[in-house]
Amino acid sequence: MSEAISNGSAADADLARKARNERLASRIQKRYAAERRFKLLALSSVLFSALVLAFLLVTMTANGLAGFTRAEMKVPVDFGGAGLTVSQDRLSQPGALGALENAGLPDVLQFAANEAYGPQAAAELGASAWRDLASQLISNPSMLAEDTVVSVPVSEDMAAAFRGEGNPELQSLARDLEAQGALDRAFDWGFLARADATDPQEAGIWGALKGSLLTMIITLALAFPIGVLAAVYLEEYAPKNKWTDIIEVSINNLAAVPSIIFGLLGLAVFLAIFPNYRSAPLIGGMTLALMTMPVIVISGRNAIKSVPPSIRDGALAIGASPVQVVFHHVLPLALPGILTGTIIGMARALGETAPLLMIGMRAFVATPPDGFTSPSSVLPVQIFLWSDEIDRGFVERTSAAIIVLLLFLLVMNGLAIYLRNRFERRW
Amino acid sequence: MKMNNPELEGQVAGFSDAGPAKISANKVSVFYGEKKAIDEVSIDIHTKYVTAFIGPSGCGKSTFLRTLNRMNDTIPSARVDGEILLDGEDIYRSRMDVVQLRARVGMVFQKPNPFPKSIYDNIAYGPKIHGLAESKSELDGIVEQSLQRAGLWEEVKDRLSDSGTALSGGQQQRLCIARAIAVDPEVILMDEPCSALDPIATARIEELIDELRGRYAIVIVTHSMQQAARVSQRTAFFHLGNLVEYGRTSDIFTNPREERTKDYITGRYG
Amino acid sequence: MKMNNPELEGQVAGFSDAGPAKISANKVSVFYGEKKAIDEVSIDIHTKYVTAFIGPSGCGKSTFLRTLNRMNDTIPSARVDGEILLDGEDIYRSRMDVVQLRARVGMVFQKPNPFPKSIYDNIAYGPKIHGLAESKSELDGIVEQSLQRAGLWEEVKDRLSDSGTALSGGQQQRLCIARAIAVDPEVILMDEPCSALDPIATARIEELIDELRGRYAIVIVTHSMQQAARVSQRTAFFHLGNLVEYGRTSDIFTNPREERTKDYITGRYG
Amino acid sequence: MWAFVPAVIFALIWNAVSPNLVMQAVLSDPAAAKLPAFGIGRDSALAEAMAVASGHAQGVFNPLARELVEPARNAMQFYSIIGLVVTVIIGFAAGVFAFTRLRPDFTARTRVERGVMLGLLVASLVAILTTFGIVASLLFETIRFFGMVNPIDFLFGTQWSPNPMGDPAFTNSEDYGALPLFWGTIYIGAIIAMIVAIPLGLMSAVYLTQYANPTFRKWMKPILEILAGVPTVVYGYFAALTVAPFIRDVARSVGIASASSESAIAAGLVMGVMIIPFVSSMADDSIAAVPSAMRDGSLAMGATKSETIRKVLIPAALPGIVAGVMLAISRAIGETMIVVMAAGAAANLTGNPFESMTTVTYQIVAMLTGEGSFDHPATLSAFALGMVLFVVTLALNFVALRVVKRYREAYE
Amino acid sequence: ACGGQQSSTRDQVKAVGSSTVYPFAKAAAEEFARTYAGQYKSPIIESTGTGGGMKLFCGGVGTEHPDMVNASRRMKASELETCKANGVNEVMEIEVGKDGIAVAESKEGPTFGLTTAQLYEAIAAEPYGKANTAKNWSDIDPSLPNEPILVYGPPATSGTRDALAELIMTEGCKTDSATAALKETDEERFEAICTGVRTDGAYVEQGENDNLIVQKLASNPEAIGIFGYSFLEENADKLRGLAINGVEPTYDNIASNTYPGARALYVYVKKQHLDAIPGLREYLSTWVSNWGKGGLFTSKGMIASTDEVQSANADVVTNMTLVDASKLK
Ligand SMILES: Nc1ncnc2c1ncn2[C@@H]1O[C@H](COP(=O)(O)OP(=O)(O)OP(=O)(O)O)[C@@H](O)[C@H]1O
Ligand SMILES: Nc1ncnc2c1ncn2[C@@H]1O[C@H](COP(=O)(O)OP(=O)(O)OP(=O)(O)O)[C@@H](O)[C@H]1O
Ligand SMILES: [Mg+2]
Ligand SMILES: [Mg+2]
Ligand SMILES: O=P([O-])([O-])[O-]
Repeated sequence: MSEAISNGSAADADLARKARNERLASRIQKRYAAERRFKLLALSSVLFSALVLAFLLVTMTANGLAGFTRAEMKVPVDFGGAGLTVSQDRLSQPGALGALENAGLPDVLQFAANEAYGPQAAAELGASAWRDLASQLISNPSMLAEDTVVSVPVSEDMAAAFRGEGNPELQSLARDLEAQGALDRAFDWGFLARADATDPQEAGIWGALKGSLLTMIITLALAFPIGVLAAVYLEEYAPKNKWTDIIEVSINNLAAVPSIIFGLLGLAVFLAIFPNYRSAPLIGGMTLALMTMPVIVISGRNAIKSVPPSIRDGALAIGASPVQVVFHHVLPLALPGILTGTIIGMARALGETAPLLMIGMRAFVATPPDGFTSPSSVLPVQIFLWSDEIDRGFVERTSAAIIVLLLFLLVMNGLAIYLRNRFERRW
Repeated sequence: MKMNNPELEGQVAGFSDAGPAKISANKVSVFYGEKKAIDEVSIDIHTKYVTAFIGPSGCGKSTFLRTLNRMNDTIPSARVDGEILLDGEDIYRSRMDVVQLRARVGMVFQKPNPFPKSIYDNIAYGPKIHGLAESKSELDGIVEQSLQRAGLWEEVKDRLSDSGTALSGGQQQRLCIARAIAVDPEVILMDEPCSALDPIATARIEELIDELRGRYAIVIVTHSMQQAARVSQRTAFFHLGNLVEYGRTSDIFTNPREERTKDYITGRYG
Repeated sequence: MKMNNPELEGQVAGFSDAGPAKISANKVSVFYGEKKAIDEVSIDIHTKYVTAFIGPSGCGKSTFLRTLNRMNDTIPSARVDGEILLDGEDIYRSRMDVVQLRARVGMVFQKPNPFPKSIYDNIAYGPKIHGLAESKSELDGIVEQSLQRAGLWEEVKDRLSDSGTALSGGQQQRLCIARAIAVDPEVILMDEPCSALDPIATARIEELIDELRGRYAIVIVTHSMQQAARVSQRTAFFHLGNLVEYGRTSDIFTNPREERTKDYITGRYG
Repeated sequence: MWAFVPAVIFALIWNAVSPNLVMQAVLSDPAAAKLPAFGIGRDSALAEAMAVASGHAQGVFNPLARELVEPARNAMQFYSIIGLVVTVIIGFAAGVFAFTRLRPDFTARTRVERGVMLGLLVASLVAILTTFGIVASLLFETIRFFGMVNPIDFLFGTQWSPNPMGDPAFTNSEDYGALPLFWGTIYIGAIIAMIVAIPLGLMSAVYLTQYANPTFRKWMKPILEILAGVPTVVYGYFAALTVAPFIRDVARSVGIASASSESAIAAGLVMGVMIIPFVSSMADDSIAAVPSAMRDGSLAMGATKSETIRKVLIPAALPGIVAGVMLAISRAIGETMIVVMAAGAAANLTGNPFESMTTVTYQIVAMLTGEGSFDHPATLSAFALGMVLFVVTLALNFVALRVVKRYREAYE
Repeated sequence: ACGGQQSSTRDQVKAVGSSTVYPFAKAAAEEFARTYAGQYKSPIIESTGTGGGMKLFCGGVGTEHPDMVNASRRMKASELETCKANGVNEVMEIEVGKDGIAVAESKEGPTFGLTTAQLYEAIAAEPYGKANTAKNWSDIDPSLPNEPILVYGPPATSGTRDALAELIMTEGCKTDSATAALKETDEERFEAICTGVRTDGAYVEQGENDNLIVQKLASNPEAIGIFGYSFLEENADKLRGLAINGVEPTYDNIASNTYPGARALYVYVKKQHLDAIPGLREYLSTWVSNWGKGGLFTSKGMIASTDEVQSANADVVTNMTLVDASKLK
């Protein structure tokens, strides 16, 4: 422990340092300017992405809101005086629709419209206007005794005319009716309850939505357990050898394989095994499950990896077996992470279009599917199909369908974010 | 173990004042892949004594400790040669189940690692998986007793359902000790149990170790010679994978036989 | 700093044999959020001396060291009270720029952290960003000189373009010291620079520190009292965020004034 | 959970198997002897009987079926009760089984554990099976295609104008030069999209990891991730209706007359935006994986933040970033709907981003949903294109994995 | 149960095939569903393209195979053979109407007419065997506007394109006698010259029913589009048909075959399924009862066939006549 002090060139060193400090000071402004520029650049990147997203959402919403409405005509109908031979009680029994039809409801409606606005307008009632009216009656049988004004959808030509497109004669008729307060756009709850149709006035999203839900259930039921189990295996037990390497490479690769190739797989394999289930959510779900599974495996592995080894050591040191360690400690702790990955994978599957085009889920299905094996479409494919429709009434419907899809995705993403924030742990 | 000192042999074989060895290691070598981390170490460990492993960083203290309850099995590259007898039975070669072994040889780690479960569940976990309690009330009894022995009962008895991770560092470490005690092991291994704790918590754990040694064989790894001097009755000094010297703590600290031990203790390296 | 001992005041203010303080801390407190990690510490640090900070784990040695070149700024929750003067200028309150400050007060970390670049680029990094070299040859000169001062030149001169991470631990740490020297700082702070190294590499660094103190004020944090005794001329003992005692190393180790210092040095805690 | 999963699996299997069992029961009924021996008449009669029996259909349409309704209904009930019972038993057994896992019994435990392990192994083999499935489903048709079209012409020819409606006998190998498709794919997915995604993604990651305060980061990161979650049809629609016309107008107004309203650049830009979060989250991870000692080391030298980022963090994170970019590229070249909706179908071998271009994925969809007959080389070319796509993604991934591995090792 | 293996309940008609016929098939399906509400389920119509549809259709007999295929061209002899090989040996062919190809432009654009030869010269890859160098319409004929050639047309994979090649391009191409003579000597070369479409950007492939086309034509007034007549009708307020060989693309001109671009649309049905699939017969009758002029299909843009063709095909449905293999190419 010497206290010796070296003297040597202390003065030189001080001089050199002074020079250095001056040099430093002279550059500092420039360096800080570069710093600010860089930071600004980085910030603008983030903001740019956020702006694009906002712009996308806003345009879609702006375009799509009209898609939730449809043109309807207000027709005064005196049911009491029309002599419909259906009792109010009959309406609460099955087959009421047929009874109303037999009783001449379509004609009553036609007649009432003719009376009110003339034959030309009456001809432009929607093809299923009377059905719409019938369901109003069924839900509210007391109407049968009243003289009231009902709202029913108009034909697609009329709807186009009302938008200011198509046939000029109809356009002027539409303007007349509008001036009388007989033609209006009304919120169309039925859009959320009906299935696909050729007439945009009649088209609804429920068929595709239900198809999507059924498909997602299959996807989840297959991809989640397989994905989680595979993740557990690879992360916790797999010995390091060629085989596990191959498994690992295939999983990572599958996560990046273009989705359309899964469509080709579904076409060649699943449809060969289950030819009866073309267009069915079962096949769609299986195809998407293969696509989603690697995503779940990868996120599952990350979640499992992030469980600190000290927890495993702790359990092992008490005498828990490796399987107990995983199922009692690791999996419960990794679950939020796994769920987040699953939701994100599912969200992607929900928006997937191309592979489903390959396995027949682009079929026109006029009734919502009633099970996993009945033909159906899914939301994104419906959007794609509608965007390709000739009838321009579908433009708004397409955007409305996009809103529905986006809402779904936002909810799913929100759930993932919630899970992540809620359960994010630091050990 | 390379015998640098012929006298050491007798010393390792047994202490005059102790009964038969609880754990007896014979020429144990540990390899990580190609690398030899422990070189033919032989040592006897006795019940009712605290044995401290000291030595500079990287000398193999932790490695050797973990071979004693086969926690090394979790490291794929690790390989153990030689024999380790627990009550005369070889824990590596015999048909002894590693799960049962670990129930008999408990372990406490450097960083307290309570499960992110309630305090109660932390303690009850071991008895549950080993089927040690027939009934809920029996389990309750085990939990209370373990916490009491670990000197934690008074502090946590009103909040057994709080998460174990919500405790302070020192409490967490005592919780981990209680967790190890709950399956009523015969040996407790501790790898630097206080190095993540503040001095007050450290003192509390040291006291606890002293209380516990009445029932268990305790092995503690520490990087602090002071701590070894305070808590242990036997000290083993490791260096570069060798067991350089093993003996009564008082002898090692006041009168080391080996030059290397002396240099280490007087701070010439480490 | 709470003055437990009135005599200490004079002692902290200056040593009879040293010039004006290079760094002078006055009643510095550091908070992490609500938690006070350093409690009103005042200390003077002089050029041409090695000052060692010792104390039990968690006592605030690293925290205090990092306040000296404002590396604490990188921790969002950290807050510093009091004043720290470098050559009489307050590094927190004055208009002194943090970039410049760090060029003047260099730092070496516990784990060697060379950049994943070539050895040459590791050293040249500082001079380049600060614009200290006009030409390539000047830069070459700085690199060579720094490596020479860090005693690494002979070992690496033929492979300057190899990656810095390809060196051994001890060489990496010397590389980091060379990197710090390259911008010709006035003070070098070292936070447990040897704790990740083996004894031989440690000895090499300790030698180097001794050589370097001719040009710089050096502050070294260490958890090893032996190391403090070997390399430093001044020792500061911290405990629970307080500076308990500061003085000549020889005095502190042979003749501590404070009971706590004595207890620590004789191994009663830590 | 442990009771639930096996039960559900059984229920699914049972649902697939039980109709056959019911069918056998029905066929063993005397009334079934009257059915035609085979053909769709028989099937439909049976099917109808089933439908009526299960309540799917009301009336009977085929007289033969009528007599079968009753036996079918009985059989169905019988088997559905069996199915239900077995499902419940399995669920229960699995629950018990799970419970016993807590027991300390040594042999039982090892047996259970071996079973669990096997289950886990099988689950991870699904990935390999899928890969096999993909290769198998592409390989045969690809081979058939190469029987008609010279692979060299396919891979290196510069003219893509197959005529799916033409006579397959007149197949001209030279019309199947896929180079323009490969070029379009690379130009849109790997060049234009990356020009957008790499800087924006990287800089976003830099901002979020290095500059943003925690709350901003907490909100912004998921918001960016939404960009990756928006379905590609929506992007396609957006690209086709909003971006493409805008770009064309801008290009025209600055005098690029050839600007078409389905341009490579419109598809590429939108695709780029879509994969920003892809790049940014990979970059985010790899920047965060750079040990903080690196950052501290640089800051302690007196480097400013941006100098630290540019000179130390990004170079150190580069392998991870590169791997992320590779994955992003493989995502981009596999993207279908945006191209289908916005990039047009013209197989142009041009560098002009304002012209329309087509990609491999577009052609796969077009050929497979088109009007050509199914054994026409044009239709088969879809499989060959799929094969190329698969091989390329595999290669990209392989490289990416290698890079990631190498750089993980560098720090560990 | 060898036949029973695959059998499951299918109580819905399943049709696949052409995207051109798809809207009419959908309309028929809806009409069917309305008429037989509560009795039969609505048919499933999938637009797979004619070729893809044929593949599925000819896959075999049984519930897992579709009952009908919609086609925007005639079935090929080779396809019928595949059908037969798979046990589909009773196929009925029904011509349901006609589709016109219309050439149109935005109402803002310059009005001009074209001949089939001019159109051919504008969009062929090698008009009459020589590379196509025409950049502007006036390069083809000075009387045409001096505007760049930009044609939005159907992609190679569509039936409309097939019709374009056959009805317009090949016609235009044959006006050159040397080229026409090639048909006999080197048919392959003839096909290549007459049906190859230029790929230098003047011809832009675009989905035929795509609404984007309208927007694109609106924003490129000098461009012209080629698509199904129904599309023109639907967008009559924005688009104007171009006269080909002096004939306007109107309903009557197409129906009477004076407009050059008209082709027949077909559906093919498995007779073997008629009894097995509930509703299939009725669905066919729905086609027959709606295909008249002023009927449902024409309101969606289909061109009704001539009365003789209609009655002949109505007979096919009632008599369940099978297709004559020798008439197919
Ligand atoms: N998992 C491992 N793989 C390879 N080598 C290892 C592993 N764990 C430890 N080692 C090496 O084995 C030797 C002994 O390590 P060990 O951790 O037992 O030392 P220690 O005495 O506990 O040190 P410390 O006081 O730092 O905890 C060291 O050289 C170490 O680098
Ligand atoms: N980033 C941080 N945030 C909050 N508290 C911190 C942070 N860093 C350190 N602390 C706390 O501040 C106190 C002093 O820590 P410091 O790291 O300075 O101790 P030390 O003396 O260097 O200990 P060691 O010898 O273990 O390195 C400790 O109680 C520690 O828990
Ligand atoms: Mg250790
Ligand atoms: Mg420290
Ligand atoms: O689907 P197509 O009408 O083009 O045959």
